[in-house]
Amino acid sequence: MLLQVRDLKVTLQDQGQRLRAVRGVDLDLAAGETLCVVGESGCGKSMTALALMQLLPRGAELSSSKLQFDGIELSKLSRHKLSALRGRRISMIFQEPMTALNPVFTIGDQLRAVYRRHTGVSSAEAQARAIEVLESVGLTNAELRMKQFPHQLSGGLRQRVLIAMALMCEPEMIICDEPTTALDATTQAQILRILKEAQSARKMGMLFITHDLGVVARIADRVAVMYAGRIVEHGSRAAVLRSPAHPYTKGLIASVPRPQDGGTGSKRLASIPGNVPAFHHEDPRCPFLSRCPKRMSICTREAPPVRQTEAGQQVACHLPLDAQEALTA
Amino acid sequence: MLSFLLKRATMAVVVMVNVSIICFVLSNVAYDPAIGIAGAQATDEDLALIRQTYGLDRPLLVRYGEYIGNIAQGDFGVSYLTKRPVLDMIVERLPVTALLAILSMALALAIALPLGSAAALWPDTIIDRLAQLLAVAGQAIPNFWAGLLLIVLFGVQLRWLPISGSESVAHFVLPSITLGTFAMPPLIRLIRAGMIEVLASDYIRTAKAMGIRPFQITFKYALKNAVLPVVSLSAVQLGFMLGGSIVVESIFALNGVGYLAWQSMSRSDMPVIQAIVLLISLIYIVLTLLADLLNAYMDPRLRSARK
Amino acid sequence: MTIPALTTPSLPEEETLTVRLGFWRKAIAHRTFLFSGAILLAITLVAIFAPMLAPYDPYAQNIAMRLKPPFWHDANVAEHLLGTDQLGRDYLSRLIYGARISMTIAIGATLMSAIIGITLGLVAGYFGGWIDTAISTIITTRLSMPIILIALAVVALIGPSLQVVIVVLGLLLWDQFAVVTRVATQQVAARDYVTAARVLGSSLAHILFREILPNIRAPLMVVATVEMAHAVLLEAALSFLGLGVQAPLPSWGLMLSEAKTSMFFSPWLIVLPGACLFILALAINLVGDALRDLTAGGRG
Amino acid sequence: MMEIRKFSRILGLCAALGASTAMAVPAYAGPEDQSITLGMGEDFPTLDGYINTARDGVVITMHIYDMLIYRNPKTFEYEPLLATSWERIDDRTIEFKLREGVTFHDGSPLTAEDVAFTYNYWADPANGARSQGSVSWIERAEVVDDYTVRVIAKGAAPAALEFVAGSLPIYPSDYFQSVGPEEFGQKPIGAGPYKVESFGDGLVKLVAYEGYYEGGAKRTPSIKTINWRIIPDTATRIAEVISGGVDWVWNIPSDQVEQLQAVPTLDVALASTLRIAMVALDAAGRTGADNPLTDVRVRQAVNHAIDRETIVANLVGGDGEILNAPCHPVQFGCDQSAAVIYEYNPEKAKELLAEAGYADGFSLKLGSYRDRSRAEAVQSYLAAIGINAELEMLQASASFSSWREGKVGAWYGDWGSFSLADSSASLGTMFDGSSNDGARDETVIQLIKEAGSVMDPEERKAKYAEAIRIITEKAYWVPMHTIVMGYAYTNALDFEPTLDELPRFYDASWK
Amino acid sequence: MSKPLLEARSLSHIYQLRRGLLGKTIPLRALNEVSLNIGDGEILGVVGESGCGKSTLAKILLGLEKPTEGEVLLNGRPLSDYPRHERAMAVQPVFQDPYGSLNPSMSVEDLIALPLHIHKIGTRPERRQKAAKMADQVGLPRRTLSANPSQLSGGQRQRVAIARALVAGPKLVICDEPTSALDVSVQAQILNLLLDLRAEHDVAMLFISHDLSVIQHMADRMMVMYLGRVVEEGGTQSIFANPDHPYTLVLRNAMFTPSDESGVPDLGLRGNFPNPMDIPSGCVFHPRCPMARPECARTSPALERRGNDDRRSACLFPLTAPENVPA
Repeated sequence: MLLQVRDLKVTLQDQGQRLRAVRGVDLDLAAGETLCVVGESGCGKSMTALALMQLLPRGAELSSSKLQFDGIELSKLSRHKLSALRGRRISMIFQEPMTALNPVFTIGDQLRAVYRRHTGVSSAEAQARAIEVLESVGLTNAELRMKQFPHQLSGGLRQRVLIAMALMCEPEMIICDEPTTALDATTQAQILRILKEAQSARKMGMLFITHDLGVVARIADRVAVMYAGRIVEHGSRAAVLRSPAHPYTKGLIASVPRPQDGGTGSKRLASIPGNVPAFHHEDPRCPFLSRCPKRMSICTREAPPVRQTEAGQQVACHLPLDAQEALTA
Repeated sequence: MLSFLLKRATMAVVVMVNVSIICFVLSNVAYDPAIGIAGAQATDEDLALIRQTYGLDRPLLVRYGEYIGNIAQGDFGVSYLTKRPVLDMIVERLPVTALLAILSMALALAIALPLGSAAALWPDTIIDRLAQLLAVAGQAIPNFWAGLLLIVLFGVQLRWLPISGSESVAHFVLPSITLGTFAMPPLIRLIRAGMIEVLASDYIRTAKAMGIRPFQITFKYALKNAVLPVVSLSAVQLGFMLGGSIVVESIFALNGVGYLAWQSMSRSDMPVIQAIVLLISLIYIVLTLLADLLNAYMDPRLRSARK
Repeated sequence: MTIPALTTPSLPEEETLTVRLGFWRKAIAHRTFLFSGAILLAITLVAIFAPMLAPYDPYAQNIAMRLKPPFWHDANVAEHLLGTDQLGRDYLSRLIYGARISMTIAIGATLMSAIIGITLGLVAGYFGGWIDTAISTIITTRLSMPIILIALAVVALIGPSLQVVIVVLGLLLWDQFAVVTRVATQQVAARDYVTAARVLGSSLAHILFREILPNIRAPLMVVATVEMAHAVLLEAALSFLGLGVQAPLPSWGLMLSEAKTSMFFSPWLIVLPGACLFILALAINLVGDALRDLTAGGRG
Repeated sequence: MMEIRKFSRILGLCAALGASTAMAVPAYAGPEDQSITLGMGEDFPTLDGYINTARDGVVITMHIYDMLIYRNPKTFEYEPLLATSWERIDDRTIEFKLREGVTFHDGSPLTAEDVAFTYNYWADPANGARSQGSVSWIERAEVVDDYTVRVIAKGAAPAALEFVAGSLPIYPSDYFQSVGPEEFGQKPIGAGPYKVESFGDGLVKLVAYEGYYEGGAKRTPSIKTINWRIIPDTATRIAEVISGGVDWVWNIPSDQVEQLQAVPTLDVALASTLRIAMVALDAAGRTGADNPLTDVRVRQAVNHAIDRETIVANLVGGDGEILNAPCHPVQFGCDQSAAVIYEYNPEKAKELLAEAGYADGFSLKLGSYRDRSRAEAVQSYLAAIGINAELEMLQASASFSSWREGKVGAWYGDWGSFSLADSSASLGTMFDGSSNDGARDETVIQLIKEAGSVMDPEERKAKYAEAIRIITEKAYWVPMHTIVMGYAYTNALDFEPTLDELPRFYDASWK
Repeated sequence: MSKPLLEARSLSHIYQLRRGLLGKTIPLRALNEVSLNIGDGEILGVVGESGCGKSTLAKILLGLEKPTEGEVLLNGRPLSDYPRHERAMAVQPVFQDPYGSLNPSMSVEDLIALPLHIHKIGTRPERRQKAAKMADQVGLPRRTLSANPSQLSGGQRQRVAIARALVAGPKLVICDEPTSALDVSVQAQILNLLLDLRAEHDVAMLFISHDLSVIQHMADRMMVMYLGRVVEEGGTQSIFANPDHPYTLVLRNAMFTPSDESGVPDLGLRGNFPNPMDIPSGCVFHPRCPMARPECARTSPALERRGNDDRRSACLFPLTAPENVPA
């Protein structure tokens, strides 16, 4: 198992109050496998990713019973060892390509610097390596691109450069925090192809954070649905998408506009009323309690048990498993 | 890049014309130059004679045209008092003021750069508190009061430093400390805010995610971005200090342009005053232009995409 | 295990409203704001009630009682707490009346420069194009001319007095207002709610004063405090150079200038007025900094 | 890595700044190399003795140039200097026998031709001698032989010798004509004990002239170099003398002199001088034909309003004394008893004002320079009777010209009479109808003209007494007090202040 | 179809960008002969990627900018000769960014009543009452009326924006990416709301979005835009069933929905997004078009009916043409 995370908790300073962004998350990722963590804004998915890389903002507290990458306990690593690991064995790319590259240095400078930091080779060798990786992510005339500055490239091109930067040292795992959210649909498709090809070529583990269920359907091997700091359901893609068990997952899938086979019939989407709560205190109960149409009195008293469904996914909900039926629109 | 230069150059010319108009009005309309030229024992006939010979009765526009013509050839007129060409008087004293401004600026930067950056690197620590306090206090200290206190303390009681005159560098220590406290606060504030903003930026987070060493992140990746705005602010501050030198030079009896301005002020020696104002405005414009050039050079976004 | 109260109400329809602390509720909790605000308030009160507070008439001379030291010196005089100046006038009374002069100038000059600067900034920021270029040229012209030099030249010509100093500073300190307003107006004018107002066909006045101005109040408050402190120090500098407020008015800057010759043996004569200037300017600057925090860098 | 280099460059700069403080020994040596540094107040546009007639100008002229005769500061008797002897041929002519072997600083010999050229050149008003009074009496000067020269006055010139001794330095004719007046003022050549090594940037460097002749009234100087530093700001000058930056300062306000006494390294002196202080009033109406001061009752009210005893006792100090006549008692013809005396009586002052129609007072501009405390004291006495005086404190020359240009209604100034012990230099120059004269009273002007052109001393005294009576009766002035000159200098210096307010550094020496 | 509510006739718009020496200007053609018409109560969808000119179109239809060529007719009369307030009453906007579309210094009630206040419709109490009614219709709880926008969630703010747009009873609402900045679950609420309001107030909508699935869900008819041109236009369902223009096909393939788990498709798009400054010759899409043929580079196809029903497309070789449909 490439990555094992048990009971990950992240608490942020929010105007003097302690906001609990991540409230006990377990994750597993095997080499060559793509795990998608899906959830709406404010559910703590990005915080989870940043916690793995220990890049939390100032004032944030991290705690976990296990945070192991290839057997190494990440939370115990020294600053120096951690920075040696980042970019070499675990890489990360972010959502906003427009601001993710240093505006006053050329693409070449920034790529070479990452490679030389981890391998210590000469800049000529680093240059060759950079061009090789840039071409592998679909960048034509890589030589010219190396001399250019970030502001001279489009959003799609910059994201390709960032992917190249992440792949410079052939990492074993790559964390992608909504890399295509800010891009157009067509560019998104191209970027996702590059990522999948790169992953299969290198047997890389990929932790892919997104809010778009459509993307999950296309690239995920396994899916974890996150809500208000907790994973409410996780399992294989087919299981979670085709036979969602948790009411939130059902509601989420139902609210995505999708091609209606019929005419302009009942176009109403099933929507989940209310909005996402913020948790400032420990609360082991089901996070979806305040908005769940299927709420029972037990939900308001006890933490939901984690159970496995026939389709094979784990779900944290008090609802009896056999009472599943598709949530009608 | 060229069109940017052209645009700034036209702006500079227009500004200089405005300044010259204001100076002309100041020295010819709000004040009767005839009295200035005639001096003490002028009788009314003398004044009329002078207005005649100097053509002061011609329409304003003609006189302004002539005034600009003279300035173009470097003739800034003659001082009412010493009857010497104003330009020579100013040029004689420029080195003193220039040295004072540069030393004060160096002092301000020498404190603001390290302190500002440190305050950003270790927020909410003692250094951060100190930096903010220094910025706020520095802005609140009346610099002429500071000058007097420095004279009493270092000049008279401790006798470490000479009090007035401009012979050796030592004579410039107290004045540049006084003028330096004038320029330092905005610099500290800007560097601290700039550094904080840069350190919280996405590209710094990318660098950390890629494992770049913290030292290189701070001094190479972050500093180069944070320093950009400091360049233009320093140019502006240097320009302001030329104005601020008036107070400091009169306290420390430094025979600079500022002190000359103050002396001419009390004697209403208008040609000198207007020449000094013109000169300081010109220096300010040139400095800001240079700062823009330096910025454009250092910041690739400006260098290529300059509209 | 007891289950802590839910942070969110139980009924789904109940939509939470994030509690918005009023500006003043947040301000009270801000330590520096309280501290510096109190000092500023105290100085303002002293300025307003100067006649009641001052033990003596600040202009009354008593040449026999010259240069008496303040209470902490051994040779002090009981009836003059802070001693007397070169002409035997009570120093405490003069300092108290000095507060009145400094506050009048600070508020007067800042008000004037605010009106000029904000109008220019609004017009330049909203209309852009050649109007913006023209106003920017005016701003640059003002910035290129050193304030002290121009103030001195104008005062030297018109003749120094309190009113002249206020008008001159008012006409010279508007540049920061214009620059900040212009940039803020440009940012706010690009926001959708201004576009929506324009689509509605609302009048220019409505857009400028109802859509834009209320939303750039925060940065302007910060600039106002900085310029107020600037005005206080500038008046003192002008008076120190003899071209500001004229004798026998007790402006702190003038008192400093008058005490210059006897500063070696009666140092309190320059320490006290200077300290008052410093405290007033510091208090105003600290209020400015606090405002900057409270309005989250002027966006709040 | 460019940033690191820039960083170190800045740090290097402030290290240099710090290091330079260590070698902060003042640039000027003191007793070791027989040099002295003076902290003087007035700025010199030129070193030409005929143009630079302000107080400091007269002092420096005495060091750079020599006159024909020398007035002894204690006895006020005339002693030989460039001229070994002189005699009055008739009412209008004086013949001087010159000393032989005297050379100018450039080595050229001083002959009768130089003396004649100098007198004839400056006698012509067109050449712009600053104080016309000192030269207007000269008709012409003739060379009798190489070492004899005759000076012919336009009329009887009783005070001629005063002017010859005090205000007429002798210039080298060839050098003066070759460089022209402006250039001469910047690089002067004289025959005095010191020659000018450099002049500019707020410093005049004088070096003792080795070829200075013996036997004249001026001793060969024991102090070899004078660093004449111009520091206009009084506070800075005081700071410099306390900190040892300069060795000698004067023009120190009296209350500071008392406190400077406490400084162990300094000697102080409050020496009385020929200088008289007054509040001149614009009786002639130069600031506006109908201004209140044109009314004699208003002027008398002003006289009654000011408490001169308190001001003298507290703000003048030393042996300063009250004056009732517009001249210094020591000066010939200055009869204080002829003056009408106004005692301090604010009530009477208010009555007079009401009588003149100014019951609720009026406002005027009060110009002043030397001592701010005294000026503010007068301001508040005037305020007490309803006169709102707007005080305009300026530098000496600026304040003096604003009185002459009629910009101020009242001027609390002072007048040193070029240290000449004759009323013609005080009464004569302040009421002669020139721009100094705020009254322009025809009878007074006539009286003064006559007193200045008659030889008989008794007759001159009578005329001056009559002038004093009219001036004080019409209250053209408020004669205030004599000025006491405050000196402060390092106690290692042997220096004696003189009544004529002309410090002689060639007489001073290091102990 | 009766006279269309809004008709735009071959709108073109050129921005003059100042560039190069002495401010020589280069024309940027943002819109190129775009025509459209919207009937009463009809929702016309406009879809296209960033830089395709859809926002410029919105600005012109809202009357914020005058088109360089072409004209906009409202109920047959040119927009330009409507008096300002009359035009304002007819056409209202809903913008994308919930945080930028509401004046933070106003209360929700004042915001909703703003159009009435600006045009002095009714007395103050009447306006408040109308605003309250409108707030109910958009599903805002009563106590939010006195709240300040900063206290509301993204979804609630868009409801306020919609209420403001409808309070004056406009005939047409131009929605520029109204739900792009919202989470999927909140987006669903807003889309449902818009559909309900369309039915209730019979108000027409121009619905602009880059998300094809939203357009498919909302629009009766739709237009696909590329580089300032309309490349395909017609009934939404028929275009979705079998698109004519290759770009529409690429867009549909790039639309990912949870029900389709067929992996990441190769769109076959060549090169990158063209530089709007130098427009490719012939059909503007030809350099990137997977089905491009030599003629495409030469002739630029007009937007016209090419084959079946009321669809128009701008492609020489429309996909539904007989020779293209495999047997």
